[in-house]
Amino acid sequence: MALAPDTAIEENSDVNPSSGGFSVHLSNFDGPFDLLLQLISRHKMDVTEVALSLVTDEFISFIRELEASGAGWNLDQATEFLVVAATLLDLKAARLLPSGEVEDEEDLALLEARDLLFARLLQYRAFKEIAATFGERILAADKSFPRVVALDPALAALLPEVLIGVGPQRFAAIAERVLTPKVSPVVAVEHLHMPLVSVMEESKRVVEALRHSTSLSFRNLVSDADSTMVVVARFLALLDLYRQGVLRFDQVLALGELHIRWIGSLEGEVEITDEFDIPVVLEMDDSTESGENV
Amino acid sequence: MSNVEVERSIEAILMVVDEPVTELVLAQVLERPIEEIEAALSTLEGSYEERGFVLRKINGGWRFYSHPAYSAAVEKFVLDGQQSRLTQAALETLSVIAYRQPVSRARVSAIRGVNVEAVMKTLVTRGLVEESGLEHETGAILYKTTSYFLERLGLNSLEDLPALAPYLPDLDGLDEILDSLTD
Amino acid sequence: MSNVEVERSIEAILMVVDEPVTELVLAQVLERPIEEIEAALSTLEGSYEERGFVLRKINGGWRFYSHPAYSAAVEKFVLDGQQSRLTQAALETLSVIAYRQPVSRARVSAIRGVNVEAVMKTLVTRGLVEESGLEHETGAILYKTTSYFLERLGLNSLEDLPALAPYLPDLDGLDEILDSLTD
Repeated sequence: MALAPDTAIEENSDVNPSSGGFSVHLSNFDGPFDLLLQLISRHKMDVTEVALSLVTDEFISFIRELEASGAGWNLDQATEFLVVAATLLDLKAARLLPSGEVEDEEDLALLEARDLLFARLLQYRAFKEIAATFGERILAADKSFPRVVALDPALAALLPEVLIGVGPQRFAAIAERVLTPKVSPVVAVEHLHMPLVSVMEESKRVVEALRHSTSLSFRNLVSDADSTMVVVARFLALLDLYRQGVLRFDQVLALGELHIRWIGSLEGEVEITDEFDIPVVLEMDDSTESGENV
Repeated sequence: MSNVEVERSIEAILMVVDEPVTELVLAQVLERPIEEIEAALSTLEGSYEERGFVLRKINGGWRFYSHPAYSAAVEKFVLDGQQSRLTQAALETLSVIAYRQPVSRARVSAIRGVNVEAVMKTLVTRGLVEESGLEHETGAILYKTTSYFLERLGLNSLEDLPALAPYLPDLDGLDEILDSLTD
Repeated sequence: MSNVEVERSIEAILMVVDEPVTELVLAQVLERPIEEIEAALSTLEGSYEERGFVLRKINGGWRFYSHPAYSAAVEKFVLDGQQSRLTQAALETLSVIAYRQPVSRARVSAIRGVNVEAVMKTLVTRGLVEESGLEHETGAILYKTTSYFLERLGLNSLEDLPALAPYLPDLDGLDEILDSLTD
């Protein structure tokens, strides 16, 4: 079970970085660990001996509330919470079942999932406590002001001529570097949200549909397709099946309705190639302007 | 030069500096062994207990600071109060970086359970955190705290960070498990 | 506020304030009668007799100075300790001032992401940077480079500073970003 949230997903562009405001602040918590920790401490329970079912129910209901509040959340926020919720539910389910053999592999897996979740929670709690110390320390340090005085003119007169140590060009290069805003590099992952369509998967659906109806129009065959990619994938699947001689095409008029008739066996495996599903690596085009990265 | 003279000389020097002074520099200038300088600084530090100022070693160097108890009076003079508060999220992220440095953003995210990109940017912009090379295997950018971080926390070095909670599970072991999950 | 508290507050203020401070200003800040301030200053002045520093009223204002008896150590420190070559931090700060002048210290801090107070003092002391009026809205002191700076860089005028690369983001836009971060 993958417990770690997908950390590669980027924030929404409308999030103001100064607010640190990526997190869910609707109920004064900051991420799933924070919520879980709050729920546990509300019941005054030790992290290591938590009555899971109660906390799980509250955790789930919090997620429901967030959802219902209409504030909405984006994919990675939701994922982070759902991963923890799923783990909790799993653990609760395991508790509800009569516990027989402990040596069951699934039991062991659940045990590990729980240990891992609590280990992470303990770690989070430790850093949360340290963060409070940091806040106090910064506050204390801010109350003490350093003595920073300019050198007395009489003493300054003793100093040798100052050496800047670089020429004008190097000086300009330093200015450029310093004046460039410190923006951490980002990896765009928007394209990952487009679901990949597998020709092999679509082939299976096409075969199933044709075996069921014997004859279908292409229009019918793609009527449930939710994207152009699926239409293309099914068309490619048809071409492949045609090559194997398991179907016939009928088209009375050019550009008219295309009918497909199944002539292969009604049972058994149909060989489906994966030649369309092999990833194609394209050379990256570096000539595009990187643009102003503010 | 007597002990008292060393102490007076140090006081005289610290009165004109614009940056913290290390024991080594004082030892060189006064031509005394460093142990003697350390002892003198320690004596001086204690001798200001009933004063409106203190002598502190922060980030490796010594200098005079106003006593925290009288900050209200000083603040009226120091108008440059641009120290805006860090958010809770920023503090938590900063604490993870401080104890795990050098550390990648993904690792910090995994520990905090949320995406920390925006917070990291704030910390970098504020000068509290800086880049520190790349992680060998993944090529991810690593981050560490700055000397300005030590100054803001009033710490002399990273070794002076308070100990993490003693009941914390072995972190290195946990990291390995987490890595195997996130890979 | 007791007499002792008044004395401690004055010490705290004088320890961090660069310019001599008048009794009147101290009286206003601490909200005490001027006679009380004068008495406190007099007590303090006497209390440093065995120290390496002194409290003196010069030109109407009070300020801490190194004790004249230890001037040899102070002079040696200034000559030994201070390098004639600028540090990286000083160079970076100088470059911001050169290209953004006139500019306030707060703005330079925001751009560099660290407190630049000490470095600014050094640059002023070294004669590379000087004050240049006040910012209209905030009243903050503005700084610009001096003719000595041009001389040391081997330039005839500010116009001879090399142009910054064209892909550098528009500076006004940058200011807005920085403002949003420091607000």
